[in-house]
Amino acid sequence: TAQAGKQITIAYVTNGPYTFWTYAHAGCLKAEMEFGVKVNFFKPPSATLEEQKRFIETQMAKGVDGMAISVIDPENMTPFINEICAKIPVVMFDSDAPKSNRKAYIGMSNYAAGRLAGQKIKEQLPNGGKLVIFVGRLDAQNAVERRQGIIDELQGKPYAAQYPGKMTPQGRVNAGKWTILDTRTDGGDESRAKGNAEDTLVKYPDLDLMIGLWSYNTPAIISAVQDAGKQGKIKIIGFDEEVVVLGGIKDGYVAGTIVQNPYEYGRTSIEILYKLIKGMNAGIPPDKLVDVPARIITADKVDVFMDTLNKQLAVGEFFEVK
Amino acid sequence: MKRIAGIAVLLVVVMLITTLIDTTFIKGYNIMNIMRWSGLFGILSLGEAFPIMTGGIDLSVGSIAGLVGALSANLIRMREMPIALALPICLALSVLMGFLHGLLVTKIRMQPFVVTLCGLFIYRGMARFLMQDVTQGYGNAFLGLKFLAHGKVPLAFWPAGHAPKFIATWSLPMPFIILVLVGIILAVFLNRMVYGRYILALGRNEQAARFSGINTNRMTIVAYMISSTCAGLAGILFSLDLNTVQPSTAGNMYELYAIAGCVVGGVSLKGGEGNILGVIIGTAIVRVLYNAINILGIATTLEFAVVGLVILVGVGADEVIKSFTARRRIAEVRGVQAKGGVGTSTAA
Amino acid sequence: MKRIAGIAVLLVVVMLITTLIDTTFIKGYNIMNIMRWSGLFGILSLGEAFPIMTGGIDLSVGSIAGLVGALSANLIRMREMPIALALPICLALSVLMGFLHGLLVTKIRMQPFVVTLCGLFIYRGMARFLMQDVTQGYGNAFLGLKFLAHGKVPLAFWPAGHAPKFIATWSLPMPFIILVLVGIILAVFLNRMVYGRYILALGRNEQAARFSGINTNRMTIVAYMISSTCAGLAGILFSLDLNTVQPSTAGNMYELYAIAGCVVGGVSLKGGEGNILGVIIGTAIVRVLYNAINILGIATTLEFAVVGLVILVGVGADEVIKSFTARRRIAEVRGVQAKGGVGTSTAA
Amino acid sequence: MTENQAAGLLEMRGITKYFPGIKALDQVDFDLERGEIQAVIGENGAGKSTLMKVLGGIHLPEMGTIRLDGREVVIDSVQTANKLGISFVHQELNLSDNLDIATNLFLGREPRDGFLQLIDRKKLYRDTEEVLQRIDLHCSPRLLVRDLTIGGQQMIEIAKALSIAAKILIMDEPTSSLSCSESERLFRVIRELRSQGVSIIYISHRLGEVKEVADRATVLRDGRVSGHLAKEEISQERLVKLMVGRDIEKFYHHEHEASRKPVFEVRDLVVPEHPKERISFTIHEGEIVVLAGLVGAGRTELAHALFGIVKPLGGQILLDERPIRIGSPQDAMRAGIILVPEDRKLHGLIMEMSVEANITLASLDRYQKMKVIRLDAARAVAREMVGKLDVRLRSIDQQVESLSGGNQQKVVLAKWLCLNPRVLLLDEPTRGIDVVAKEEIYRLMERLASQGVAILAISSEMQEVLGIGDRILVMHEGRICGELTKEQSSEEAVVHLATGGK
Ligand SMILES: Nc1ncnc2c1ncn2[C@@H]1O[C@H](COP(=O)(O)OP(=O)(O)OP(=O)(O)O)[C@@H](O)[C@H]1O
Ligand SMILES: Nc1ncnc2c1ncn2[C@@H]1O[C@H](COP(=O)(O)OP(=O)(O)OP(=O)(O)O)[C@@H](O)[C@H]1O
Ligand SMILES: [Mg+2]
Ligand SMILES: [Mg+2]
Repeated sequence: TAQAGKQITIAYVTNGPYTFWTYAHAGCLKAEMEFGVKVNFFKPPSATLEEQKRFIETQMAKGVDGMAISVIDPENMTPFINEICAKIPVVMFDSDAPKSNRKAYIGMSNYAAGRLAGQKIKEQLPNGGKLVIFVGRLDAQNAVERRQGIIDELQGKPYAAQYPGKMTPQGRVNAGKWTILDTRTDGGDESRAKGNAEDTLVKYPDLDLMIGLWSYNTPAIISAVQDAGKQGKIKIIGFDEEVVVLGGIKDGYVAGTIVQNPYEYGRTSIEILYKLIKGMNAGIPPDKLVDVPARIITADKVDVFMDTLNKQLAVGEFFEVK
Repeated sequence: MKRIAGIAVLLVVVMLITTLIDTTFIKGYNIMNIMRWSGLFGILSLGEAFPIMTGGIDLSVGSIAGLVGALSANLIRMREMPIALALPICLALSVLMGFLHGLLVTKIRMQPFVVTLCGLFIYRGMARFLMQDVTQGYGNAFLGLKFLAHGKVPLAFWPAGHAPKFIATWSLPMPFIILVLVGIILAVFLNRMVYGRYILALGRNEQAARFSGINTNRMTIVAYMISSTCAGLAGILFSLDLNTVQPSTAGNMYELYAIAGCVVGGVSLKGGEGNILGVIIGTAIVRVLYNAINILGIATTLEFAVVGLVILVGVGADEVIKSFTARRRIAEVRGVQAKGGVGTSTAA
Repeated sequence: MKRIAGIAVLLVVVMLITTLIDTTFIKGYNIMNIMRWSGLFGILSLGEAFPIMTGGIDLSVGSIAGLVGALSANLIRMREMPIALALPICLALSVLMGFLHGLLVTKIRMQPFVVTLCGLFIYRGMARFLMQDVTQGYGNAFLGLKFLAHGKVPLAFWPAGHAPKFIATWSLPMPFIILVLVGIILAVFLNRMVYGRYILALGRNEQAARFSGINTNRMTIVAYMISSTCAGLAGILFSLDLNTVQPSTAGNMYELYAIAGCVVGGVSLKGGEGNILGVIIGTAIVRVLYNAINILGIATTLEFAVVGLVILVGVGADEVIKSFTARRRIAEVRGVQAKGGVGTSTAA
Repeated sequence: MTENQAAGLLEMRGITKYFPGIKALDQVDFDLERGEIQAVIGENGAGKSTLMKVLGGIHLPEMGTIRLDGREVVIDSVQTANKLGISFVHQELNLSDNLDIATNLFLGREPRDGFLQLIDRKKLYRDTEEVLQRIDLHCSPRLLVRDLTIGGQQMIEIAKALSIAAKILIMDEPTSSLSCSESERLFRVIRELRSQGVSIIYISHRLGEVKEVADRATVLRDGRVSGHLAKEEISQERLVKLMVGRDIEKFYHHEHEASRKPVFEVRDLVVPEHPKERISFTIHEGEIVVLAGLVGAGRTELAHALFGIVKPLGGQILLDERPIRIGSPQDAMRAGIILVPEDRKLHGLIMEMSVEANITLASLDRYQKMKVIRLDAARAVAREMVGKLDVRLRSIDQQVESLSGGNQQKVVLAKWLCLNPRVLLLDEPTRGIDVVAKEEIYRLMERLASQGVAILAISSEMQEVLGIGDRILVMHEGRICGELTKEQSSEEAVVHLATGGK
């Protein structure tokens, strides 16, 4: 707890150097102004746990008053997180560690976002069809959850808000009318992402739908589909708010993209932490889950959405979305 | 020449095997994709070959490609700079980076590995800082510029839809054409002009080259400039092709691919040895491998292992064959002697 | 020795500046963290130093650390293998990998860069394939084992909460102690036993060493085995400390950090030069830098740039100083010669 | 040739060795007795080094047997050779120059003690000092080898071989970088060794030395033994006849008139290694000046300064009476000043490149049009130079590495002599070259001189010093301490000046 007069400092620890977090950063800046706190914002340069851990340790050394974490490996990191929870209030956002002593989780699980994507697939391919999933790495928690959400939705498993913890092995997955032919990973390399998309188009000429789980995957898919002259013939669904994807939605060859609300992840996390530190009522529900729902952006919503994004970014000195 | 024949055989074998298992491999569209990727990565490898030939190395090419690619998109789209200004600026920046590497290597006598390793870190940091970690791209516009990365050449000369069928399926992607042009220029530079010999000589023995009146410092700097310029050019093409450049990851590990292309293509990491065609074929092998892995549906988890193994076996076999041919030549001499041929062999 | 003094000064300067700006830097907890990280990365760097001293390089250490770390967690937690069996298996695997590298380098005469580059790819692929891309860890259990990575030593001898205050804030983390032990062993090996001289001799002039009757092949193989064993050991410690091993990323780029530690620590990439203490200090500098960047709140986007720049300046300054002292040494040598000794000069 | 020897120490029979494309040794028989110094003589490329490398376990012969003490042995590695008591001073230097003298001397056989077999450093340095004493070297065993000149390094190599208690000591041109006083020291030690029963194989192109030390000589020609000579039979004429198969008439004739027009003048030059000394001298048109001195006298250093390799600290250089600035080898070459360096491995050749590429490397600018090489012209020049200097090779595309030491040296000369210089600086130009080829090279130098070129030749070989120059400059510890005209010159006079006598 902070003494009166001293400025409250909060560490905000994301899980990688992605554009996505720029919006969260903007949200943090907004909260900084709103509550007069200071936010130490961190993006692990190569998205590794080692970097995340290193930063958390230094922040502890500096003596921050609260911390928000998007945890890279929830299960195994729980002991480490509990060490911190013992000293200061901790909330999770984007990626939760449910078994830890964190005060709250802000966000919607990636699993739920995956289910949302699954629904969109069903809607796009009502008579069934073949699809391929593209992602950077399958040992990243958000990738596992999103993919599992899609599979469970297509296989018609009962709805759950949280990742049940069992990953369907890679390779071909049958789900009734729908078949996931493969899950191709690229290790975070955009050129491999595009290569994978291209090669998939060659390998499966009768493919119906491609879905990219990480932000750069969908632009890569779009680029490959355009090169092959298959716009419109192959349906595309994406995640996150990449400019090219939003453009594709506008132009009609991308069915939709599932977006979370990173800006709110930032703002709300700081707000809750601020209130916890000040001993105020933070309004955390009993199940500790603060819902910031994921949405699917389709052609009808895309303009409004882009507008909102730009307003959010106006808080910091970030680039505009064009 | 034997060296090139060797890896050409390797390339053909990999392609043949893949085709036999799955004929979609030789579809025009697929081959064209491979050629485009070979073009993009080939330009990187060609540049990389020059510092290696001087006995150095350039670990920064991936970061340079990332930085310059991100910057070009940023200048053109975000800052709305005219293309005719933005591209020269980006290329000039690339040249400058190589120049700095060369200066540090020659004047301060720092080891190339260290200089370019620091470059790898610094340019990555610059890219991230300048772009604030925000993904860069050209959006849906700039189709003319994107022709550099997406264009298919014979096709471009026909009105839309009127190209003959065989051209439609087999036309040449622009990056490949750019690779061939860069390759020809560098091949003339390396094989026909005095500079090539200077670079090869100093790569083997810098002192001896200096004693021969070669301005070894200048040649070394030139080699690093070639490398960084090619990296910058490739970076721009990559950014046009992919249309998304994540400052934190774009070009990550590309230096390893560039070096792998060189190594498979017969550029010796000890310096003083290398040829352009080999590097192009070497790059193509790596690209074909990646493509084949996808076409054959091999698990992506195994991807790296397959690529590493093929390179290892390819280069290793070459090494073994080399010592074999040396032995064969001895055997030949013995054969001649046995037949009572030439008595002595030292005479000029 | 002068060399070590130089980088020790660099280390102290960086620490001093950081402390002056923000005193949290010298808090016991922070220093202990730095020591733990220095321990983990230092073990990698120490191993890496040996192939470099033979004039080679080992690019595979990061992948080995990733593979072995993932494997140890997998065997112990998932497959419930007894620790006393799993750890020896993991270490044996590490030793074997180095042995293979050494064999390829010496018997097939492949270039170390190529062999270990392929290793980098292959082991990464193996890790991903064997773990099926599933993140590995030890969960909440295995606290005894985790002591190797988390333990703080003088503290461990007191009943919980009863340690004197100064020990509670300054105790030594286990990885650092392990580093010191490994360092002592390797220092004896390098400086006091004949093998170190053999490695340094062959690193500079392999033929000369061979003509002196040294089994250069065996010594080279040993160097690669030291490197891979240290990498495996570090991998296990990393996995215990982080408690999370992502097969596709764990250990990525660590080879660069290992090499950077060596280079800053005065190991020449040309081979034949290096010392243990320097490598440890070199690693510590890199770790302190990373810590300082966070403590000082420098934008993480700039992190890489800062680290790259400091290494560049540090090594560059050293190079400049070296050429100064070289001139001084000539003067000293001249003194000897004046007494009517053998001809002396400095290599240009 | 294959007399049945009684219990000789070493018998090599029918040794045949092939290299890719060449038969380097053809049925060579070689015998060595206990306690003898046997010379092995032959033209460049005759196979001397190869034969020794077979004995030293570096090359495995395709055919032939080796018997040591009557027992047949297979020498398949350097270690085996060492175990059999064979030690080897190679034609090329083989030291790890990053380590100190003591470590190099005892590399592979360090004194160790204790449970961990740690190096006994005290003993190491004490033993080293003893060894250095033995050949009159007075320097710290802790000096790094890279701080020694080539001559110094060669002395260390020799010291190393001498310190091994060997049965057979092979010395492949040990004196090629040594001046006469160092050579004398060496001879003293090997005579001493002989009296202790060590057998020594001695390879040299300095036939005077051979006559002085050898008990017997074996002559090789084109990979075959062409004859043996007993001590009394050894004479320059007979050796040469066996080497080349014909008589050679005359050596060291030198008769031409130098003009008095100064071409190259050095005034008060200060080189970094000897900052207190000032060097001045003049070379006239068509004059050959020899620069003599002991190992480490500073001659190479001076040549490097004149060629722009090292920056002088002060002084002036005049060409055709106009001052010029030489900041780099390019400057020097532009002015027409050329240096043929001493160290062929380090400064002279790119070992892995072809003979053609090496010969044309320094003159490439002449065979280019818009920087594009005219290959035919380059190759023609390379062929011409190979013919002129009688380089023994298979083709000009052969790697220099696979030439014999002497032929490599000829390539070094060919590389620079095709440049038509105004001033020619030669640093030990005939190092490792056989007598016959030397003669050719002297002729070439004379021809150049008569065309008006000013030549400065650094040499350590007394016969050469006395034979080829119009004038002799003698250096000692970085200073030119004397000048001798042709008439004044004598061995005694040179040695007197070189050792610092006034
Ligand atoms: N490694 C090698 N590869 C190919 N050919 C070689 C090799 N070493 C020597 N030779 C050839 O073998 C022949 C004999 O060479 P060797 O070195 O034994 O001559 P040498 O008598 O020592 O001459 P020199 O007096 O010039 O040293 C030469 O024709 C040389 O070109
Ligand atoms: N191993 C070597 N590496 C580099 N340079 C060397 C080496 N040996 C000698 N030199 C050069 O030789 C110069 C010193 O030689 P110096 O002029 O003192 O001797 P010298 O009279 O030529 O005697 P020597 O016959 O021993 O060469 C140095 O400046 C150096 O450039
Ligand atoms: Mg020889
Ligand atoms: Mg000399």
